[in-house]
Amino acid sequence: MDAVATETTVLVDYLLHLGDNALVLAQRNCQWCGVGPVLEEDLALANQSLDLIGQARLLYQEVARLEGGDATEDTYAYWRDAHQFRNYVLLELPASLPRVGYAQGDMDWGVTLARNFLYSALMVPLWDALQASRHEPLAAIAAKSLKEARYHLRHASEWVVRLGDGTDESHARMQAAFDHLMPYTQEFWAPSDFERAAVQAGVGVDVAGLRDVWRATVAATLEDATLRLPSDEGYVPQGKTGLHSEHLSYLLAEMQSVARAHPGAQW
Amino acid sequence: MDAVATETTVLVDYLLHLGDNALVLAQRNCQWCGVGPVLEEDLALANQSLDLIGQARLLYQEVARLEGGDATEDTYAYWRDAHQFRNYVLLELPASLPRVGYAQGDMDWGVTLARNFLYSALMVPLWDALQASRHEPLAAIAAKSLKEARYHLRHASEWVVRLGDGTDESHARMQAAFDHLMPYTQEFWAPSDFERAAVQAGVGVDVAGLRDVWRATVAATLEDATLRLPSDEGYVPQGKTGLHSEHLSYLLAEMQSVARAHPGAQW
Amino acid sequence: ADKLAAFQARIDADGRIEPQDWMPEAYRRTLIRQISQHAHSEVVGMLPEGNWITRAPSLKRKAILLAKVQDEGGHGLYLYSAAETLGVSRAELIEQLLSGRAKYSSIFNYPTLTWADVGVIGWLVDGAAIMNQIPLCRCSYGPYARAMIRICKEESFHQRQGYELLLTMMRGTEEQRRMVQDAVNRWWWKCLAMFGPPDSASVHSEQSMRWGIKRISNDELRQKFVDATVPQAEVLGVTLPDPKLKWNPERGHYDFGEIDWDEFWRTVNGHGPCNKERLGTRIKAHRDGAWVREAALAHARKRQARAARAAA
Amino acid sequence: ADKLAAFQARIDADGRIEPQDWMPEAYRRTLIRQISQHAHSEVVGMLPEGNWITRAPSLKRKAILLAKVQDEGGHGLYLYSAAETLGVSRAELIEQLLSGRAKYSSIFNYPTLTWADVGVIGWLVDGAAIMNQIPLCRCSYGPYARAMIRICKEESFHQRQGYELLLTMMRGTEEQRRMVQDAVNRWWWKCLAMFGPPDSASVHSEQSMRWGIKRISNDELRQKFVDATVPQAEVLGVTLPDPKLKWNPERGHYDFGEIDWDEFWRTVNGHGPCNKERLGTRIKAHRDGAWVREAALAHARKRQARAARAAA
Repeated sequence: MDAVATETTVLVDYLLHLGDNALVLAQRNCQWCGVGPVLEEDLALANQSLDLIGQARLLYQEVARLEGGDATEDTYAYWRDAHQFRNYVLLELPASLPRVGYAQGDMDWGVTLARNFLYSALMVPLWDALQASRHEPLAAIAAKSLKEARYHLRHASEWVVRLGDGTDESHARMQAAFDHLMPYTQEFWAPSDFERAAVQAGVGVDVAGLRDVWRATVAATLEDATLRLPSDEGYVPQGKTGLHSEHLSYLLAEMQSVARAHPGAQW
Repeated sequence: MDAVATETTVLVDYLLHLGDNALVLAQRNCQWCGVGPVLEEDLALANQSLDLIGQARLLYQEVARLEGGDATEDTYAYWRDAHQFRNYVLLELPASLPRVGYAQGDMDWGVTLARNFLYSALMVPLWDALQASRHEPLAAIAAKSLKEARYHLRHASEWVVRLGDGTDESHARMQAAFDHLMPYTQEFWAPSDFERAAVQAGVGVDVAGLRDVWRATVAATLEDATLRLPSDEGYVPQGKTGLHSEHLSYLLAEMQSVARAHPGAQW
Repeated sequence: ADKLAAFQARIDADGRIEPQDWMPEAYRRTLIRQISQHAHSEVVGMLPEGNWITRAPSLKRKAILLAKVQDEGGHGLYLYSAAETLGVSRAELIEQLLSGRAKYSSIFNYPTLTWADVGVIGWLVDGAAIMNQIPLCRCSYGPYARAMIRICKEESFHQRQGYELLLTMMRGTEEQRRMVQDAVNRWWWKCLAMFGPPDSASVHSEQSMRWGIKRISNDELRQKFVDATVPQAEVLGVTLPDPKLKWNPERGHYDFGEIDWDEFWRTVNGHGPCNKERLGTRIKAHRDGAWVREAALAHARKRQARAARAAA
Repeated sequence: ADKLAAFQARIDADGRIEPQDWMPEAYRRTLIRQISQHAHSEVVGMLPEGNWITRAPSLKRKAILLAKVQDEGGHGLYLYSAAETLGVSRAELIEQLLSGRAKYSSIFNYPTLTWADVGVIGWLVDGAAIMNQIPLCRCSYGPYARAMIRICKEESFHQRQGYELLLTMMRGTEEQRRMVQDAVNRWWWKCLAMFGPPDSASVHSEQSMRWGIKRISNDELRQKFVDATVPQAEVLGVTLPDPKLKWNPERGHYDFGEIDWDEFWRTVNGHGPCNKERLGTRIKAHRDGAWVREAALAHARKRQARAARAAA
């Protein structure tokens, strides 16, 4: 493979990783539409899902442009299988405490908010740094996404504090949510090959370098929330490289079902 | 259309109806595998699902034979969409109290057992009568299925009694389950065109004629279970004609996802 | 009696009644019932369309649908606020919905069975809703009228999006066209029933007309809807499932068949295909969300107490 | 001391210890631990494969898989029964599992990511399990030995079915072959680790050998497994993911690379990819099923009381 092709591959993987993160989290958060704890929050979560779908579309469009051919944004959302998705495993988990994929149950709003918080606390500094990407289309997407991520972070932080420092029940639920999710954040800091290459090429950001900022945000908010900062020890997920949990294939089966039932159709 | 073609169409629809009932209920009951209330019941439910899958396979195989061409049993299970399925709506409902399709939640074992009871209380007299079908392959399938349905009915009846006449909580849950499910049984008695035609051709059974037997079974068991026989008033579902609830498309999206991701593959 | 005369005079002069104004108790009650029913309809109406968000067949359509359902939630919020100006709390209204005492539009008791339903709901259901709602923009009660102006604007946008979705599908594969026709077949008659019982059988109408809450009769609105929709169906290339549907040059309107009012009333009275699922879902969402609402309240109290201590 | 000598003599003579026989407390405890751990493994092992029942790509495979998972549940039942003969109740054993005090086979802490995993679990995981279990058919404790005979027979059947599933996929499309190879890559090393730590590091083995509970060492069994599996992999047409894997004519065995024991121990100690999900699912199932078990008990008591009254 020549140098240009390799660089494109790296960029494609990197953009897909960012796009898949956005799409998969949007898909999970969409599941709250119409069934949230209070109407205002249905709207807030829908709004954030719209932001995330918007981010995914821009990123996939850029991938389609780079790859050329017949690919469109929808090619990446609807016609890839689980092992081709590059999102963090954190984002594909159901909104519930640990449970195997087919034993679905009630959703837990605490898990949803804790996840939004952990993810957007990363995305604020990450989009911020990506504004300096040498790949200008990515820098532009980063600038737009940064504003959205800041709002997502503010929203999630406020809820983490409210629920952590609310009732005994809400405190216990939020602590359980963070205990459950925290180990999955290790995936942020374990760079994949394409991330390393993207950093080297000046198009990506060294996420491990954002760890201190992230920890400071998380520690401060959890303290405000009277929550214990849980250990992040445990299995290091590798969703970025296509090695997912058992949950993603269910999410995709549902998401892709209509599109795949009508190959080639326009919508 | 000539007479033979019409008769085949009627028979195909009739066999698909019976096969879809079996497959869709098996799929719902499979979801308990590994997560039932007690290990023996995991096995019992798996066993019944196996019976039902076996029934569906025989019925689909017969349809494939009648239709000829490349069709196999899997054509009917994996390559039809929701509106082409002819099962009772009762059987596609999730194992929970009323809730829209995308707001999935915890499964309720009482709903599962109540449904198995209501369905097998119909299938025992129905398979029994179908042993006299003029279509011999169907008569043979009926003879085999009758034995299975008798076991399913006994199993479900015992649990209905146990749970109805158990604790206050179990009594309330079973009553709620029957209150929820009973109106869906009206679909049994409202004959579709293909059922009428199948009766006329001597291949099918007039299900409405089984209503008294069914009601006697249900009334007796519910009395044993100290449960109130709920009204079956309400909307009359029409799953048999392809008009389903919002739940079936989710069930099929999951069930068909692997097969449809690999068109033409052998397994 | 003076106050009543002044009130009626204001209405007759096409003026607006505002929250602080005197109003007859029956007017207040009628409005609370109507506005809250409308708010509940928006919220329950999120469910049938919400059913397809996770499965939208393209990212663009997913975004459009999600934005639309979000708008419906927003309409619910405006309307609850408008109702609150009449001295009732949102919590009370929700309690009425969940206990079954308050109604919501019966159209949401039918299932959305394919992706085409999303388009047909936009085109026909929102179309019928707009037809019903445009006169409400001139409703005598100010807050309601203003909420309706905003809502109607957004609904028209949704209706165009729904129609455009269907146009795209009708230009597509045979199976896509079949889905659209099937959805139209299932929704058409339900949409005609959305205008309510025939004028001859309508109970509340006369008083509502006098109060400037209702301005056009059910049958008139229904006819307007049919007249507007038939040409759109022709452009789209779908058949409306009514053999009696036919232009009547004498009346200058389309004639159409008889609505199955028995089916309509069965559904209104709880026996539609999805009544229990819609309400069951709202009840469960409300119950499952109780700990969140309680925590938010507890946290707000804690903050208040801390602020009070800091100020002391 | 007499009893102990007689006990050891029976074992040395390859006789069986039966429930009513005297046995040393440590022997009893060791067996309870091992049999219940085995039972728990069968029950937890239903989950990774259960993950694909609803999605099996053909009805035949769906039936085979469901029957297989059902067999595993059945094995769990035999084994709980065998453990109960040692004076412990199933409820106690389940409590130990759910509280995390009892272990289950760590292989079930890895995810099943595609349909090919179902085949590879049959071929490799069941294959390794059988290799471990065949010697247990001659275990000194009668009820355990007899349960193992039945279990091994069924497991061999499952293994052949798994292999046949993979053969079919390898004859299929390129994507099917990719799935099989990917699954083999993910499971191979985990299966080698199933035989437990190297003999040099194994703690319980010596005493278990003396008691006739364990008969062949971990490393010997592992070697047997590798030797048996390599030719099967060749027939299948998959590559085992070990560059050091090579026939050693001097040893008359295959040499193979180093197992990542750190990863193994991390998973055993709770930090595998699915530990929390597996246990969380069992805990939730048990909790959700409590009302059913309580009702069954209450009903049985009522019947008993009625029967007693009738008899009086």
